[in-house]
Order: sequence, then C-alpha cells, then structure tokens
Amino acid sequence: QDLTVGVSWSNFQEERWKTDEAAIVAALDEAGAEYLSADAQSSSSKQISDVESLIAQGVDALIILAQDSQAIGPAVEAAAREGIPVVGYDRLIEDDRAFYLTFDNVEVGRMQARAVLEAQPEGNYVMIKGSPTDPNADFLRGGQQEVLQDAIDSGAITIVGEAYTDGWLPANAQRNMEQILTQADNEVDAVVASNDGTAGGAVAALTAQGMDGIPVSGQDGDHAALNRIAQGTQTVSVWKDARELGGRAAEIAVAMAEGTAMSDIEGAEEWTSPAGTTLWAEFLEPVPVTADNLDVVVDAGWITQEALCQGVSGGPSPCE
Amino acid sequence: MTDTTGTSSAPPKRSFLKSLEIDTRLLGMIGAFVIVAIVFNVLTDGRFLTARNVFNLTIQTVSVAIMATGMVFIIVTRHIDLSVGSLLATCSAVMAMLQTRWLLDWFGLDLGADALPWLAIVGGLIVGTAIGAFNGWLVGYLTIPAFIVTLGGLLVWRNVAWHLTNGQTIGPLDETFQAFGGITGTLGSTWSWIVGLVATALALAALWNARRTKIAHGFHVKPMWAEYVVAGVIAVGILGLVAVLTSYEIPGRVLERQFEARGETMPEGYSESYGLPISVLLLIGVAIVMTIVAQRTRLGRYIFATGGNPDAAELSGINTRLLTVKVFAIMGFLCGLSAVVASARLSFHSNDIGTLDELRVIAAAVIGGTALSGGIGTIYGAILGALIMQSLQSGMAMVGVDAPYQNIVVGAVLVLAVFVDILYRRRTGD
Amino acid sequence: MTDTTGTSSAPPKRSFLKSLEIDTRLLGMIGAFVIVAIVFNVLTDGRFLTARNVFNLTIQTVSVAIMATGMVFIIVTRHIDLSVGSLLATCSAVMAMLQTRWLLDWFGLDLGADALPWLAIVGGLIVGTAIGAFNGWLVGYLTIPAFIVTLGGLLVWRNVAWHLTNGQTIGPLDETFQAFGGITGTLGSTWSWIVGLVATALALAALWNARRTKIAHGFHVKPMWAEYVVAGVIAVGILGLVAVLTSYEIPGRVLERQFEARGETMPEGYSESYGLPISVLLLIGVAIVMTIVAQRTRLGRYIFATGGNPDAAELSGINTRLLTVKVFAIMGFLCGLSAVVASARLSFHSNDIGTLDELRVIAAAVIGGTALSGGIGTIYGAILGALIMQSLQSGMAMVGVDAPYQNIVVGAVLVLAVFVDILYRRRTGD
Amino acid sequence: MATPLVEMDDICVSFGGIHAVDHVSVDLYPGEVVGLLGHNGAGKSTLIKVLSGAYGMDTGEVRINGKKVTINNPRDARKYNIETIYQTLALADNLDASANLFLGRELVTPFGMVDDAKMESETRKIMNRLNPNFQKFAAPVSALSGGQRQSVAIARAVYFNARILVMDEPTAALGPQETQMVAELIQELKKDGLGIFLIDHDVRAVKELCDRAAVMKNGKLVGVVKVDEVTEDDLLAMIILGKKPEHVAA
Amino acid sequence: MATPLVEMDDICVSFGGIHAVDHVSVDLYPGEVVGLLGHNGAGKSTLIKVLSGAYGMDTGEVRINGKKVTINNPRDARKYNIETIYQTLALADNLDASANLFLGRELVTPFGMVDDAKMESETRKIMNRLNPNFQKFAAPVSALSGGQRQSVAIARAVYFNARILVMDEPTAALGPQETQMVAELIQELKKDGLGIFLIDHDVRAVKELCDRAAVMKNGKLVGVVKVDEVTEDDLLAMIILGKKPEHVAA
Ligand SMILES: Nc1ncnc2c1ncn2[C@@H]1O[C@H](COP(=O)(O)OP(=O)(O)OP(=O)(O)O)[C@@H](O)[C@H]1O
Ligand SMILES: Nc1ncnc2c1ncn2[C@@H]1O[C@H](COP(=O)(O)OP(=O)(O)OP(=O)(O)O)[C@@H](O)[C@H]1O
Ligand SMILES: O[C@@H]1[C@@H](O)[C@H](O)OC[C@H]1O
Ligand SMILES: [Mg+2]
Ligand SMILES: [Mg+2]
Repeated sequence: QDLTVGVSWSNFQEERWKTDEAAIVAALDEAGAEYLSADAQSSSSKQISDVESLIAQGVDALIILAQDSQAIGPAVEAAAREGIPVVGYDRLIEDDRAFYLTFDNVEVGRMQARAVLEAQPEGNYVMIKGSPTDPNADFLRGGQQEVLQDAIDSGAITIVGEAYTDGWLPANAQRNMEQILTQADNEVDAVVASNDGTAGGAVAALTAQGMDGIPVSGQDGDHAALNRIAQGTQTVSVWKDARELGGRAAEIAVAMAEGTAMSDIEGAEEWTSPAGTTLWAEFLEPVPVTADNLDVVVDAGWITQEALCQGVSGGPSPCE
Repeated sequence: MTDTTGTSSAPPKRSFLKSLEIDTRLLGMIGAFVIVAIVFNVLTDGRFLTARNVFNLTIQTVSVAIMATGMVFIIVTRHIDLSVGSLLATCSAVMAMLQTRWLLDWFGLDLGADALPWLAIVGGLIVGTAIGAFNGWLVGYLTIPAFIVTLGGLLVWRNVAWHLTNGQTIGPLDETFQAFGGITGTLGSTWSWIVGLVATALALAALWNARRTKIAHGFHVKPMWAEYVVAGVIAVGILGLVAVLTSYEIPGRVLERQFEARGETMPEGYSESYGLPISVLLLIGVAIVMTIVAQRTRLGRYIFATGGNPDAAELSGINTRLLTVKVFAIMGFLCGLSAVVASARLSFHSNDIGTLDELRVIAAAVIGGTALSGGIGTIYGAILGALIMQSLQSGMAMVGVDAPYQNIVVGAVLVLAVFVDILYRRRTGD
Repeated sequence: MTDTTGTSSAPPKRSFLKSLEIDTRLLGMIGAFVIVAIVFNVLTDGRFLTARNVFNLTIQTVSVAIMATGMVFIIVTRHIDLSVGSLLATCSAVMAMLQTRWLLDWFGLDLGADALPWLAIVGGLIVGTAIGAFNGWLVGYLTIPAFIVTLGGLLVWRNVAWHLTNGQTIGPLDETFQAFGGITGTLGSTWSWIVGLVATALALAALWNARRTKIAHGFHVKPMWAEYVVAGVIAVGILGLVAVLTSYEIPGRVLERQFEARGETMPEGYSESYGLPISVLLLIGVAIVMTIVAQRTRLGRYIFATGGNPDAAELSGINTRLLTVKVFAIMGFLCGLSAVVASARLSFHSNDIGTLDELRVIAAAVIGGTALSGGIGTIYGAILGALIMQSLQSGMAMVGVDAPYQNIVVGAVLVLAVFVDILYRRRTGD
Repeated sequence: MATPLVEMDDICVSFGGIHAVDHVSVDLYPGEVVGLLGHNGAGKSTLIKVLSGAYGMDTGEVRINGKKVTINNPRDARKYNIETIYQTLALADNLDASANLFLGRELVTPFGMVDDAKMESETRKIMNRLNPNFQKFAAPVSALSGGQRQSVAIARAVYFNARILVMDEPTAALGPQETQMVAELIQELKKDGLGIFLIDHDVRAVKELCDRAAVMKNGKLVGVVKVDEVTEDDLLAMIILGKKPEHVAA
Repeated sequence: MATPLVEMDDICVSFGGIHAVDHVSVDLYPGEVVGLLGHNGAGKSTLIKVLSGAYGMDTGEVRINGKKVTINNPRDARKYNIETIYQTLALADNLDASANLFLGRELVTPFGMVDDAKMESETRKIMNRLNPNFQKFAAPVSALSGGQRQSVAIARAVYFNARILVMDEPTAALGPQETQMVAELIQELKKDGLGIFLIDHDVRAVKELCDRAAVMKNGKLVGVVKVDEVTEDDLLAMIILGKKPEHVAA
C-alpha cells in the first residue's frame, strides 16, 4: 500500500535539520512510504501554506516542525478536517490533535545549565540567549533558570550579563560576548549559550581574552561544536540525536496513517503542556555530550573521528 | 509628419489584437501565469490545477497582493517602502493585543464580545495609517529619502511589535476575526454565485458606459464585435473563478461534525462547498478601489504626475508633500488590512509575522510592471505579480524543490521578469 | 556679482575654522562620534573608552566598513547593492570549502599547508569580483535596475552559499587565515609604532606636496600656521590610535600559555601588547586606496560624474556601462575581503554569516553622508558611519540594552543622521 | 494711472551667500507687457520665480492690485491667477498633453472622478488654435519635440483665464512660425487686459512685443524704460554696461 | 572641390514608428558653417545626434574625409574629433567647471593621477577668453545660471582641437553679449579650418554666420542652399512651406 508522508520544516538554517531529514527519509523508505516536504524558511505564515499544499498533494500523514507552537494551529485544523494525522516534531504544537514527539526544549535548557554548573559551581555567569523572535529561546532560558535558581539564591553564582542573539547569528553572539567581557572586566567564569552557533561566537570572544576553556554550553551536536569539546573550549553540546528523532517520527507517522490511535503508539504517554493542553507525547532523551562521552557521537556515526578530532592531539577519547 | 501615430508601420496580422485594444502587457503577464500553471500542473500530475489548490493559491496570495497595490503608488511616486513587513507586524500585534488584552482591560469587554474583533481591526488600521502617514511626513516634509526612512522603519517597527507583545505569540484570535483569514470564512456556493453575477454585471455596465462616453465626445471606439469579445472574456473570467472555487467541497467529516453539533444527522449524499473566501473578496475590493483611485481620481492623477516629474507636479500647484503623506498613509492602511488577513490566517499573532514581506511585496509590484524610475505602474499588474510569485513558490514546493533552490529560482525570475519588461518597453518605445 | 564667493556674508568669528579649511561635515561626524563615545563612557563607568574596548570596536567595525567603502561608489553612481551580505556568504563559503575540502581533494594539499589560506583567499576574492562584475553587467549592459538585480542576488547568493556547504558550519579555519580576523593577528607594539610613524610621515609629506602644487599654480593656500595645526591634528590622531591600541596588553593567561607551549616559563612582570590588528590595517589600506581612486584617478572622476548626470557622462565619452561593471566588481571584491575578515573572526564559516549586512553597510555609507540621489559621498564618511553604528550597538550591548531595543535605536539614528545631513546641506547650499 | 496689477517691491533673494536678486522693484499694469532683460545669471528667472511661488524671497513685498500678498508656493500663485511658463517647462513626461494641460485643475464628473474625455476635447480645441500641426494627443509628452512641449506649456498657462502671465523665454525653443504665433497670442492676451512679464534675450522681440523693459545686471535693477523711448542699442547698452541712457526719465 | 569633411548620406532614424529623420543627406566642408533650420520636431537634433554618437541610425552612411565610419557612441565621435554642444548641455551638475571641461579627457600626472591644479589653470585661461565675467571656478556647475552653464559647454567643445563642431542652439540661453562672443568664436574656428553644423532658429543669425543652410521639415530634407543666394524670407518659406525657392540651384 502506497503511503505518503508530508514533512513541513520550519527552516534549514541550523545544520542539524539536514540530518533529521535524512533520518526521516531513510525510515520512510524502509516502511515503503513516500516522502514529501516543504520548507517554511522561518516564516509561520509560509508554514500554513506549506501544509495546505502538502495536504493538496494528498499526503496521508504529516510531520510538522513548527515555527511557532501556536500559530501553527490552522495547519493542524486543516489536517484534522481531512482526517490526516499530525506528528508535532521537536517543537511543541499546542493542539491535542497532534502527537508530540520531542526532545523537550526546557529539558535541553536544564541540561545545558546542569553541565555548566557541574563544571563551575560558583562564580560569574553569562547567559547568551537565542533569537528574541524564536519562542524556543525563552523555553531554553526558562530551563536554564530552573537549574541555576538555587545557586543564584544562595549567592554562589551571579549572572553578570545576559543578551538575546538577534537571528541566532554567531557574529552577534560574539559581539555581545565581547561587550559583556569588557563590561565585566573579564570577571566571567562560565557561559550558558543556548545553541552551538552562539557558543561558537562566545568561544571566539573568549579565545581573544585567553579565556577559552571556561565552561560553555550549547546544543545540536554541530560538528564544529563537537570539535570544540574535543579541544576543550566548549563544555557541553546537548545532542538531540536527530536520527533517532527522525526515524521515530517516520514510524509514528506511518503507524497513525495506517489507523493506529495515538494512545496505542508504543512509548506514548499523556502529558500536559505548561499552557494546559493535554496531549499524547513521546519524549526522547537528549544526550548531553561532554568530553567524557564523546565516543557516543562517533559510535553513533554522527561524526567521523577525523572530523571530531581535527587539530586535537592528546585530547579526550576518542582523540587521544 | 510629427503626428504620425505609428499605425502605418504595424504589420497587418496584428490587427486582431489591435482592434481588441487590449493591453499587451496584461496579456503577456496572463500568458506567463498560464505557462507557469500548466508546467506545474504537468509536473504534479494535475494536482496543481485542482479546485483545492486554486483555492489555496488565491488565499495565500491575498496578504502580499493587498500590500503590493499600495506599493505601486509608492514606487510610482519614485519612493520605496522597505518597512511594510514590519508595519504589518506592528498592526498585527496591536490588533492581537487589543482583542485579547487591552480592550478587555480598558473597557472591561469580555473575550468573545461581538464588538471585539471590529474594534481591534479599527485600532490596527488606525495605527497602520498613522505610522504610514508619519513615514510620509518624514519623506515629504523633512525630505528624508524614503529608502532611509523605511529602512529605519524596518528595524524600528518589527521591534516595536516585539515590545508590544513582549516577544510572545498572542492568541487565539477572535472567531469572527479569523473569518478574514481564509478557509474558515467563505461565502458558500449560493452567495459566491450571487457575488460573481453582480460583479459581471457591473463590469459589463462599466464597459458599456466607457463606450458611450467616447461616442459622445466623438472619439474613436473599437468595433462592436471587439467589445463583445472583451465582454465575453471578462464574464468567463469572473464566473470561471467562482465556478472553480465553489467546486471545492467541504470535506464530509467537517460537515458531519457540524450536523452532529446541531444534533442532526447528515443526509446521505449531502455536500456543501467553500466558495469565495472573504479574504479574496477583500482583495478584489481593494483592487477595484485602488484602480479607481489610480485612474479616475485627482489623487491618482497627481500620483502619476509626481512620478513623471516631481518638480513639474509641484510647479503645477500639486502639494507633493501632502501627496507623499497620503501615499504612505494608504500604504500603512493596506499594511493594516494585510495584517488582519495574515494574522487571521495564522489564528495567532506571531512574532515573525510579515518577515521579508517587503521583498515579496516589492517584487510583486515590480514583476507586475511597476517601474522603479517612477511614473509607471498598474494595480492589476501588481496583483498578477503576486499571484505569479506565489504560484512559482507553491508549485516548486509541490514538485519538491528544496527551499534554497526555490529562492534561487525566485531571485532569478525577479531579475528576468524586469529584464523582459525592459525589452518590451524598448520595443514599444514607451 | 555672480562671482561673489560668499565669503563676505560669513560672520567673522568663523574665520578660525575657515582658515583651517577643514570639511565641516567631517568635523560634525567626528563630533557625533565623540558624543556617543562620551555618553557610553559615562554609562559604563569609564569602561567604554578603555584601550580594550577601543580595540574591540575597531575590530568589530572592519568587516562592515570595508564593504561600506565600496557601497559609496555604488550609491554615488545612483545604484544600490542589496546583495552584499549574501555575496559575503558565498565568498566565505568558497574560502572555507577551499581550505578545508576542495583544495585538499583537488591538489592533495594537507590541512595546515602553507599555501592553503592564500589560495583560499585568492579563490574567494576572484569569486566575489566575478559575481560583482556579473551584477554590474546586468545593471550596466542589460539596464536592469540595480535594486532589482541585487534584490534577486540577495536571494540567489545566500542560497548558493548554502548549497556549497550543504548548510553546514565549516571550520575551524586555517590558523594563518584566522589572523585576518582580529585579535589573533596583531602587529605587536614595535611594529605598530613603526607603521604609525611611517603613516604619519607619509600623511605630512602628502600635505606638503599638495601645498607646493597649489603654490606652483598660483592658487590660494592657507596660512602656514593653519597647515601646522592640521598637520598636528593628523599626527596626534594616528599616533594616538597606535598608542591606545598598543596600551592594550595581552592577558597574562594568554602569554603564560605561549611560554608553556615553548616549554619556557614566563618571566615575572613580563608583558606584551596587541598593537594594531591586521584587520584594521587592512581596512586602513582599503580606505587609502579607495580614497585615492575616488579623488585622484579617472575612474573616480567618472564615478562621480556619472552620479551627477549619467547622460552627460555618457555623452562626454565615458563608457558608463563598463564603469558600472567596474563599480560592482569593486564592490564584489570588497565583499570577498570582508568575508575573509568576518569568517576569520568567527574562526569558522557559518551558514548565516553576513545576514542583514546589506542594511548595515548601506546605513554606514548613508550615515557617512553619501547621498542616495547620487554624485556625493566620501570614503572616510562611510568608515566613520560604520564606526558610529558599531559604537552605538556595542555600547548598548555593554549597557545591557536588549537586542530589539538596540534595533529600534539604530533605526531611529539612521533616519536622524540623514535628516541632519539634509539640514546641513540646505544650510551650506550644497 | 490705475493701481498696478503687480508691484514687486525691493525684492531680495540669495542662495547661500550669492545675491541672485538684490533689492529689485518692478511693477506691471493690466494690459501691459513688461520685458525683463539681462545677461545670463542676471537674476531674471529668480525674480519671476518669486512671483510664481517657486522660490521664497528674503526681503521685500509683493502687492497684487495694491494689496500685499504672501506667495509661498505655486498654489498660492494660482490663487491670484498668476500663470507661469517656466524656462524648464515643467511637464510630467509620462502623461499626455491633456493631462498636463489640466494638471492640478482637472475637470471632474459630478461624482468627483476625473473627466478625461472632456479634458481631451478641450485640449484639442486650444491646441488647434495655438499649433494646428499638433496631433499627438494620445502620446506621453516625453515623445514630443522641444517645441511641441513648449506649445503644451504655453497652452496650459493661457487656458485658465490668467490675469498675470509670466513667460520665461517662451520662444527660445520655438521655430519662426511658432514664435510668430506666440507673438500674436501675446497681443491678443494683452487686449484681454492681462499683465505679462516676458523674459527674452532678443532685444528686437522685446521692442516689438513689450510696452516697458526692465533690465537687470548682477542681480540689481539697472532701470525700467518705455521701449518706445529707447533704441535697440540703448537696451543693449543697459544690458552690457549696466547704464541707463541719459535721455530717459526715471 | 576638396572631399567633404563630413558626408551624411541618406540617414533614417525612427522612434517606434515615427520617422524622426527620413532619408536626409547633408555634407560639410572644412572651414564651412552649415546651418540646420526647421520647425520644432523637424528632426534637427536627431540628425546631428547621429553624428555625435548619441543615437544610432536605421539606415544610411556617414563618411568622414570620404571614408565610411561607424559611430556607435560618443567615444567613437570623439575619435573622429567631432565635438558637440547639446541642446540640453550635458554637464555633471556636481562637478566644477574644470572637471566638466575635461570630463572624459582628464589631464594626468606622470603617475596617472588626475591633475586638478593643471586643469583648473587651463580652464581659467579658456574661460577668460570666452566669458571674462565667469569667476565661479570652485562651485559645482549646478550653482551656475543657464548661460554660465552654456559657456562651460561651449568651452568644452572648442578646447580639444575639434575638427568638426556640432552646435545645437548654442545661444538659445545666452544674452546678447554672450551671443556676440559665440558668433566671434565661430568665425575664428572657421578660420582655423573647422567644419561646423549650427542649429539655430534665428534666420538672421544663420544668414550672418553660415555659408550654407539645410532646412528640414517633418524629418525630410527640404533642401540645402547657399545663404548668400537666398533672402531671409526665402529661408522662412522653406521652413514653413517646405518649398525650395525656384531661383536656387540644387
Ligand atoms: N538654485 C540655485 N542655487 C544656487 N544658485 C542659484 C540657483 N538658481 C540660480 N542661482 C544663481 O543665481 C543667479 C541668477 O540666476 P538666474 O537663473 O535667475 O539667472 P537668469 O537671469 O535667469 O539667467 P539666464 O538668462 O541664463 O536664464 C546666478 O548666479 C545663478 O548661478
Ligand atoms: N527619444 C525620443 N523618443 C521618441 N520620439 C522622439 C525622441 N526624440 C525625438 N523624438 C521625436 O522625433 C521628432 C524630431 O525631434 P527633434 O528633437 O530631432 O526635433 P528638433 O528639430 O530638434 O526640434 P526642436 O527645434 O524643437 O529642438 C519629434 O517628433 C520628436 O517627438
Ligand atoms: O535546535 C535549536 C532549535 O530548537 C531552535 O529553535 O533554533 C535553534 C536551534 O539551534
Ligand atoms: Mg533664466
Ligand atoms: Mg532640437
């Protein structure tokens, strides 16, 4: 039986989404289903059109990486009208008609803060946030705050600088970091950066002050970031194994297209969002990748040992 | 003689088109659109030209097309507006905040109150018009180039929107308000046909009237058969669109649910269709009003005169400064209108609404034959331009072209379209 | 008399500035910059004007400033280039891919090979120049408006860059290459002073030479004391900057590591300072070359003539089409150069590098007094414009203003700067 | 004599230090043509642009029918029935002759819409009188020759019952036949009681068409003379030497 | 007689259906001034723009010294020492007089840099000869009056040892004194052996300055006559009626 699964991407700006896509395509191939896709290029309006167009092309199930968890509503509505099941991919869709498959962004934020806090339990912290127009930026920041709150209250750590990064641009993160360092006379002990791109900018600014090596967080498992971990200039990249997420999304989409109810999906649990929507969800464990477990990413085939260890000698396994 | 009109040198085979006296540029644009549509229809095994996709396309085009009509005036007067996307965001933010927060706080209105969406819309339109007028004042009275004013505006207004909502997605928006967004607000079959017939009748009456005036002044008119052909084409066009849109049926499931909600069961074989979306109706209304303004009012005449020669317009006693304010205010108003459609379609106000719309809107106007050097442009051209761009993008998405490559194609088409336009003008000696 | 030069009506108290014959606009811009700097210095308790922040500021400004000098020529010839950010991305992608992949694959070079960075840079510059020339050809020979060509280019080249790297972040880049990015490539104290002294000597020689030429032709020259004042200001300016930059010391941590790497221990009290960054040197080089082109070569003369009256330039036998190609090719070359600085500074190529740079670059040129109507603009103005914008942004970042509010301020300042410029021109009757 | 139609009194205009018009006073009576003469850059165009509202004056006073008026822009000038033919014409190149002729004063239908048909037929009438060769009614004026454009500009100025007409070298671009027609037109308008300021470099034409001539040099008024009382050479001397002939009264 | 300096043979130029120049042939000998006359829109400017390289021709041939040449753009025209003063001047408003005078042919120092000082002093010399009143050397030409600009345009055309000079209504904007200077200049250049095409509406001036006159009407050549063999009225008849007087040979 010929199934078609449509995937609506919010954008391909960050490096990871290409990997996600490959994983979805592979899993769909295996299930004998066809893959259709559309890229909203960071526009929530375009995403609605994309979904409409996918529906017009007769897809049997949809996987949606929502640009905006709420503004995606009409797309879910359109799908529901046609009886097409929806998998909310990676980012929350506030609608109980969508199945939520994710690495929880708040949890990602917590993991980033946890890893940094472990490496540097006290001192001056800088928070490099994401784009002010991306709701995820605030989710991440929320998770980070949860973990740091106690230490802040006890006075162990102080947040000496905090800035949004316009458009998630590394160059903007770099400039903000430079200015914060100047402002704080380099009295900075750790940086909680919200993704690997911004971490790259922050590390470049730290290197300039000879401060590379202080704890810095990130997420996405960008190759450049993993290389920094191997070199010791970044502490953690919360790795959302896109291939796991992608494969699982494809499986669930196919299952739902074949009539499986959301509640019958293996690993599904009922979950209530902060806004109060109760929906069926499955959470995959993000893996904080640090110098201690770099082997994971190589073993998983995410990155070659060569690329990971470029320019590193005598580093942590597998680059020793 | 200097009064040779050039007819003599035209080859005789052109006489059919000539007697129809149809704008060859309009014809060319429609031709381009038809080609795009047919190519994609073939590539998608006939899915591109289904009633449903036509319905989608029209809806998707509305927001950009509405703004593009205003951009025609802006560009004709030799200005540019880079801030429309940001302005749309501010208007949308204001309308969303009004209907979900402010009006409730200020006047103690309840969520769902009948007046809410309307007050919100009025509020948003006022804000849009005011900001537009302010831009126009900076350009017209302070003589700061529009490029600069609106480049600044691009930065300022997007972030004002962010400030108003604190960076949050606001909604869900009022149900009535959402009807302006498209699929949840359609006329249904009967009303669509009524609107279609009335529109056809009006168009034909206008045609007839124009002919009578010409005869009255003893000017040349085209032969009767040519009038009939034009009339026929118009009627088929309008009614054909209605026919396509009404053939798109509401899915059975949705109808069933509606019956269920009313405690009835749906009769066997019952069906209902969407018909004209309200948003499309809005666009048509805007198009008609803007066309009349352009061709039949002093304001329109002054806009084109100013575009042709700003100094001459000023010396002819036209208040070109005030005119600039008006043109930008119109643009602002239309941004507000587009904000209604765009946020209603999303059913939320989101932070990134309207991002990069300035590029799309300018591209639509320019692909539609508006000359950046001023003085030349048409409303229908801009709308067709928006439609062609949207068709290209949706078509490519359907065919499965990756977004980066879509952008490359759109960029190239933009340049190509203008180039063809230049060749055409050089040919006809305009 | 029609030959009244206006001196008579000037109030006598102006005579001091008058005898110095200094461009009052330059003075105004420097004044604005000084005010911005002082305000932020107060707000940050004196941290804004530390050697370190001055160093940061200059480095942060380089990439935009380099492109802004090219944008002056573009705007002076009545064009615009919206594609510079995308072009930068393509050049950066090419250079990153060359040094980490292609050159290795094609010529079997090893990572870290000496030739790598240089070949990569040459490759990137060639690509930038070629794309720029292509844009210029579309504008000059096919007469498509630059706004359209580069709007298309904005879409096309960013996505070509994406295509080249498959959307990935590429890096880390070669160490030598990274030296162009700023802090890892500085001249150190001794060389900085040498460069500073040579530059001062050259500037004074040029001043002297100009005076001699004037005397030789019997033209009016300013009084000797005025020449001395100007010379003094120049010398203090150049050497002062060097002094500030060399007073910024390399953090002990960094030095220690360097000694460790060499297996030595750092002597007690040892210190070393950064001095002039290579990227800043690059910018100064670009500024000098571009200024000479603008003021002392036929190319520059033709650029300004074409901006003043394109028809007249063409009728005077200037090949304005080829000139357009040249101007855009220069812009493309400078985008390539900026790409070196920008990616070296990040130490990797990221997908979104250069995003929105078109706005910053145009804003810098325009804040620096380049008139969008063509024919007027200076290289030093554009660089000062970039510096002022960067100071604003960095200063606000230091004070802790959120990005959205920073954007609002930058947008407003842009409009304000142009307004002041307009008032100034009206005043002086330019 | 009656009150003058226009009195320009002690007008000064300067551009960034240059005194383009320097304490100049001239007047104009109904049914009179006053010629303005002077070398290039003497300030003629600048002086009359003050009257048309294109430039503002620094000091001085303009009186119409003896009443002081403020003319800040071309709209104000039109209010006082002052019409101007500019040296640089001032046509919107993308519009046709009729749209240009009625620019700023369109005829409208009862519903307030512009009435193109009516305007075109009016235009045909007047152009027929001014320049019977002219037939390019449908083309934008950019397609017209210099002289054809000049005809449109003249038509525009005379159509609207001007009381004061300002002509800045109206025949500079015209051929002999067209020049002749303009001369006849001026005579006709004069008979209708209009006052006309005519700038012309051709001393002979000024002597033929004008009642009085005002000569400027370097922004200053050299003098105003009755053309019947002076010879062509007198006028030339005034223009070139800036001296009023001694036999003429003030 | 010697070979003509310029022969324009059977030239046609049309703009989208309008035959602006319709099979026109004229020639020009060294040391000769040929006047071009005709009503507005007759095609005079268009014809000479073919020679200056501003317009391309549809058919026809241009010969210089008997050799067929191709003039595709103003640069080509300069190559053949053809200099033109355009009706619309053609000055870069933002540059000063000297930069405009040398535009496209700047003097350079041995290092290839433009030599502004030298150019300014050359400009002072030539302007002194043409228009001694002219002193605005440092100002951009946008600040000059119409006539001052005209002087700059003329200076530019004569400075570079032109062999063929094309003047499109050079004195239309000039005062009597300036006009006189241009007339003297033309005589002088003539003596130097230049060939000059002079477009002028003033029949008297043409009779005074020119050796022959070519009259155009509606794009067609009415005829070429020696000015000594015709009266002013003959010329006017040619312009207006389009008929060559019968007593004149072909
Ligand atoms: N907009 C302006 N800015 C600066 N100076 C100007 C401006 N307009 C005119 N001038 C100067 O004012 C003076 C008078 O110019 P005006 O155009 O009135 O002369 P004119 O008598 O009309 O000369 P012409 O016979 O050449 O047309 C000239 O010196 C001119 O350079
Ligand atoms: N660029 C153009 N496009 C279209 N038509 C043109 C163009 N230039 C000139 N024409 C037409 O060509 C004809 C000849 O114009 P041209 O300028 O050569 O006349 P002219 O003899 O110089 O007149 P004038 O004495 O008014 O300057 C006119 O009918 C004019 O409308
Ligand atoms: O993975 C991140 C994603 O969650 C966020 O929305 O955008 C930036 C990415 O790095
Ligand atoms: Mg004048
Ligand atoms: Mg002419």
